[in-house]
Amino acid sequence: MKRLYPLFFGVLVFSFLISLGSPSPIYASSEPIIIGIPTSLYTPFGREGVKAVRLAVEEINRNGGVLVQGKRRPFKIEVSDTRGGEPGTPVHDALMAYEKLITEKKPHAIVIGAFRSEVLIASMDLVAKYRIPQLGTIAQTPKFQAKFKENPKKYKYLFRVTTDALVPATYIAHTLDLLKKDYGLKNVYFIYQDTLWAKAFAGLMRKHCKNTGWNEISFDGYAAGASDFSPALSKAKSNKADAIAMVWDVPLGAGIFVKQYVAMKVPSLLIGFIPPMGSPMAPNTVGKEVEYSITVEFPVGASLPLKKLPKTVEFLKNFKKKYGTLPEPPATNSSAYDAVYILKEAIERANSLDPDKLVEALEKTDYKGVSGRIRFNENHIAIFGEKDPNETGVSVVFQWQKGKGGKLRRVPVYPAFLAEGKILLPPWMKR
Amino acid sequence: MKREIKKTRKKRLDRGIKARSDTIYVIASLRDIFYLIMPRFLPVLILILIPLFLGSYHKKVLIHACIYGLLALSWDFLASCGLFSLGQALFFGFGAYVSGTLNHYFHIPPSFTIPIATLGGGALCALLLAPVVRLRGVYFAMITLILPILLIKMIDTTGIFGGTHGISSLSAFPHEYIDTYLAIVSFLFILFLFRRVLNSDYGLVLMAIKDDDRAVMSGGINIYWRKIQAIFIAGSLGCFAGALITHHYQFLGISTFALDYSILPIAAVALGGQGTFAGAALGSMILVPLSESLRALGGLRIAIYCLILILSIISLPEGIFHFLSRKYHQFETIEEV
Amino acid sequence: MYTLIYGFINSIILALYAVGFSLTYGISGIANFAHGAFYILTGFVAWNLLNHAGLPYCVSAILAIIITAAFGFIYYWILILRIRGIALAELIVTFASGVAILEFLMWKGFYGIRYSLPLFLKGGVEFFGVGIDYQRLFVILTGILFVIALYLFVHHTKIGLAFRAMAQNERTALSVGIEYDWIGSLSLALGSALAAISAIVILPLGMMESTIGIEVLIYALAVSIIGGLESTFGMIAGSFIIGFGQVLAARYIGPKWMIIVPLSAIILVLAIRPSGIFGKTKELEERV
Amino acid sequence: MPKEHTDIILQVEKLGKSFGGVVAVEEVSFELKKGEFMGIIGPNGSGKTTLVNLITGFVRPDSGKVIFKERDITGYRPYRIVQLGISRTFQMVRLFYNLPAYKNLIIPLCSSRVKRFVGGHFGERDDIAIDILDDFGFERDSFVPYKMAGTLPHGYLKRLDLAKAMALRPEVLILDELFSGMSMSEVASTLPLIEKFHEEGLSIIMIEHRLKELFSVVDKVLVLNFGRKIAEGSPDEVSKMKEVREAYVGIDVEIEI
Repeated sequence: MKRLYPLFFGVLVFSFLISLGSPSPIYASSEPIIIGIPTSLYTPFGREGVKAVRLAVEEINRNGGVLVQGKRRPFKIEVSDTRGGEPGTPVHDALMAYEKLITEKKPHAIVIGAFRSEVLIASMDLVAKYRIPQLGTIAQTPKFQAKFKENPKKYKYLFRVTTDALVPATYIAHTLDLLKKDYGLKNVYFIYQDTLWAKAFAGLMRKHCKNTGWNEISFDGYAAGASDFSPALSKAKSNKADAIAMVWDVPLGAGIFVKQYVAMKVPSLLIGFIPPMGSPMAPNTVGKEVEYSITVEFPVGASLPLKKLPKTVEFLKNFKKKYGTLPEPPATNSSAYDAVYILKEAIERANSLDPDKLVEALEKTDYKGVSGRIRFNENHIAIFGEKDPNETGVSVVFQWQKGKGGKLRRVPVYPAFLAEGKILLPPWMKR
Repeated sequence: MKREIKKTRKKRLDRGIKARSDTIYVIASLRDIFYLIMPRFLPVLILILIPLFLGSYHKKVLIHACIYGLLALSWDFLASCGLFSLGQALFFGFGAYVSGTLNHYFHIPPSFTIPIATLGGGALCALLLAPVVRLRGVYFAMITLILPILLIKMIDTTGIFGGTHGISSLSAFPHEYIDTYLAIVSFLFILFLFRRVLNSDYGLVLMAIKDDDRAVMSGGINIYWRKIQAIFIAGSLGCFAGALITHHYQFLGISTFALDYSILPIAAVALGGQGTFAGAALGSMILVPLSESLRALGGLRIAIYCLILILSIISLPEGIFHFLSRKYHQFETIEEV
Repeated sequence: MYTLIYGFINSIILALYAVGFSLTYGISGIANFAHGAFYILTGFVAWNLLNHAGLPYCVSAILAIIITAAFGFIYYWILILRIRGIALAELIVTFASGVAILEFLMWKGFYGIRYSLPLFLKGGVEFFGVGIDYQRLFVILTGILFVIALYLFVHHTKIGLAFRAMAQNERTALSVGIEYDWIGSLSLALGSALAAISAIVILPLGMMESTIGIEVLIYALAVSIIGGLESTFGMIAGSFIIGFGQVLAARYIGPKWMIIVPLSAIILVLAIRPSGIFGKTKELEERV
Repeated sequence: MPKEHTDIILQVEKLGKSFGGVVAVEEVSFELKKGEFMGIIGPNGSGKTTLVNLITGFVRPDSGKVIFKERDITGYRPYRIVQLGISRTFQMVRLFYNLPAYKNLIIPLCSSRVKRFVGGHFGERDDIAIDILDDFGFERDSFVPYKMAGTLPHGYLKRLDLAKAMALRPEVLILDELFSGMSMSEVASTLPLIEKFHEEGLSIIMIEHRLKELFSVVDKVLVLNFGRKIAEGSPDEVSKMKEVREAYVGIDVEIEI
């Protein structure tokens, strides 16, 4: 036992040292412009997002930083982990992390923000209280708008650079139209992760399909933590679903689903928002069966370089150069990347760091970034559409197809102005 | 010729003042009074005064310290009658949900929801765990560990009580200081109350149950009933903490059942020392600010509590409090043998 | 038919979760709350061996199992030994170390699509129109083998008998010269080995993530609570109750209600028979 | 008819218990009249202690009945039985060694049974405890009652255990080898106490190896061997029985009393 005393006190001392190690709050706000990133580093969203922000900040600093009141000031990043990975971790803890970051690091602005919707909702009051502009890029819950509408003056500091769930849903819906038109598929089975945004996503697809004469087999919500999809898959199989439209962002469940889908040899086309299918390394993790599966990526530039949007190619090239790998979906890192530039421009336009001035400038944002042209609507949400990347932010739908030499690659198929190929129907579905 | 080997050993003696002040019930001098009062009075004074000098963030830290302190106390109370729980989060969550839902669906003000949550929640816990008291410690631990996690999953999947998103914008306390002082005062009150109970006959019986249940039974005492009472008391304490935090953050979510609320109190008790409630209190007062200052480590924090927990159990089983009180009451001399 | 097959698979998986835990407890009375952590740790080790050390799959899998077993063994000698017999301390130390491992993995970012073990064998077969992949067949096979092997081991090998003696009555076992710590550490090693094997068989079905550790632990506990600790048969029964219950619930009430099954089952069992359906009441009740 | 029933206080019918196939107690039945002093003797492992455990509820019987004052108390939990008025001492004393001697009595004094006799409000119990201990040779003015139980000699511990049992004001007192490990003088000082209780009308069951002391006080003796009752009767007739002697020393010799 005695031998352990030094070890024990060692740990205590060590931890105290770390606590001392964290820089003192007062002087932090002098020279550089602080960007606070309170998010869950545990998830790809957070991890990849932070990487993207780093990239942007380095570029900006390399080019002389931000011009404000005649001075060129660099950006500085302060990350703090809210560990909001899974529902198990306390929201209070996340809020404490938020508040500690705000009060001690004194950031001029926050990017990326919370991962879990409830943390976002709970943190809105906090952000409003401390009057710090926040450019969120992850959490997407309809409740955000709802709460924002309650009191726009109070919550004016909150912006969201990325799209809400409904836009990509329309993308999928229209892709389904193509399938119907070109190949005459008619039975669709909906399965979604039982969270608000995913439900809204799926609901929109469902509505669209009703109107366009698809024949709905079923509309099932699964718990985000579900670990067995055999019920759904067998249902789809027995009812001869042509397409399985799925919305799921938690890698765990999605991965299990995909693997089971492959294993049970379900003769239906997978379509929807399914990160494991969208990921660049899908052929390794899932297997060659990813071929023909169709996934939407929002916003563009998350992980798929698009020839028709050079910016995405460039961004992902730099990203790969810096970090060795492409970003790992599900992530909205192009938005995070844009967010920094939007912030820069806003600061320069406002020519001050005063929150209220900054907010006014942000509201006037009109920026052509990786994810398209970003402007905010009256709810401070970036406007996304599917017409023209020079008008709004855009997303992309792509399909895994065999390229030359039998190598699987992701081919953009929708919308037309991004498409590099046509949707192919798997041979085992031809009739 | 044989060699002389000098052996030494540590010898501990009570300080004269200690001996005086606990055997003779006449306080001899002002010094004695201070000797007796200070260890109790000083922390109280500090805790009462400190919020006046703190910013809102550090005030929150203090509140958390008190909340975890309350949980640690309730854990220690259970442990003192041989019930080892791994799920203070169960109590915490019950309290949070009772008060939160009452407030949200029936618009009852906090001044009522908190007492209701305290008693009702406690009763609920007692009812739920009553069957387990007949089983050995590990069973109780298993059940208390598993229930909160299952409840998280249930609310998460079925979406009752606001589901994953929880319920936000509950009614708050009228003034910022109220919840701070509510936390602090209740924490101190419970601390001294429990220490008092421990010395009373009731406490004696509880401790005896932990030592040797058969002997207690042969003393004609219904140990199961006593244990259920203990669960009720500890449970309502945990529920109180939960209700308090819910109204403090005006937010209710499944995370109130989170594992943190189970592990931290235990860590606090292990650090401070089990059996004397002061240990639990001290532990939480050390551990929570420490953990806040460890945020730089991000997710690794919890891992570090666990490390502290394990090491303190193995290397310092008696806990810091015993250690300090020994230093306070006794002096050591090295004597030859 | 579907329900039958998948209920069966589901139950076997649960049984695999629980077997290591209940075995360790049955032998040495150590409730190893780090069980789930060991389980997922195996996955982590295997993945690293596979993708970073670049070993072939089977090698890394076997290595991972061995490493985990060794870990369990050492874990006993380093930690448990010091607090053996103090119920409270055992409880807290195992639990805390489990959480520590999980949080550490989480901190290492053990989450996401990257982390998944390949299937042993792609594809699957059809049983009465219900598709089952080979992996799940493997799972079933392992589960059945475990039960048989354990039975033989415990009843027909010297050390197995020693284990049983230990489980029956520690004092007597000591007096006939069975080393207490030796058996304890072996039991822990065996428990973690079982956890590891289950992990290697089950994890390829999906992605890996550190929170699975807790998932495994609670299911192991739920099974033992419902079936009754210390009785292998009870454990199996418990896992079948939950397993089929979940599949039925998913099928007829709706997928989101699966989780209600273990919860309500536990509460029911507590109300009716606290020591579990097949629990040996005499041993578990307060020694009246 | 009813008259006889009323003066039978404890009745044991065909009580049986076996541990994993080993029969510990088999079909033992006896009756204890009010104010009667019964002794139970038998060689080691003849199931005496098990019988006590069965009666006091510490072990659940497989078969048979225990009837206390015309009330079937079979399978009651120990504390219920104690509360009804059967209290016992242990062969291996069960005390709280890290408490002062008198604090050990607080626990029985907290029992709901005692509340009926003495109020025992807060603080009062200490005085009551010390009063009781005074009768058991822990002089109130000496340090003895305040010493840690762990530091007391064995004889005192046995008496403390007895005091614990008596603090409950029982109607039936069961003494499980009270004298084992006591010195002659200690026995000599304790025996009168028990006789006093007996004269006060307390019915007592006493398990003992020291036949001499036992036979000198009891009204009737029950002899167990291999869990079976082999004899019952007054001391002198029992001591003459053949099988009893065989049971004790294996051969037929005179047990001198």
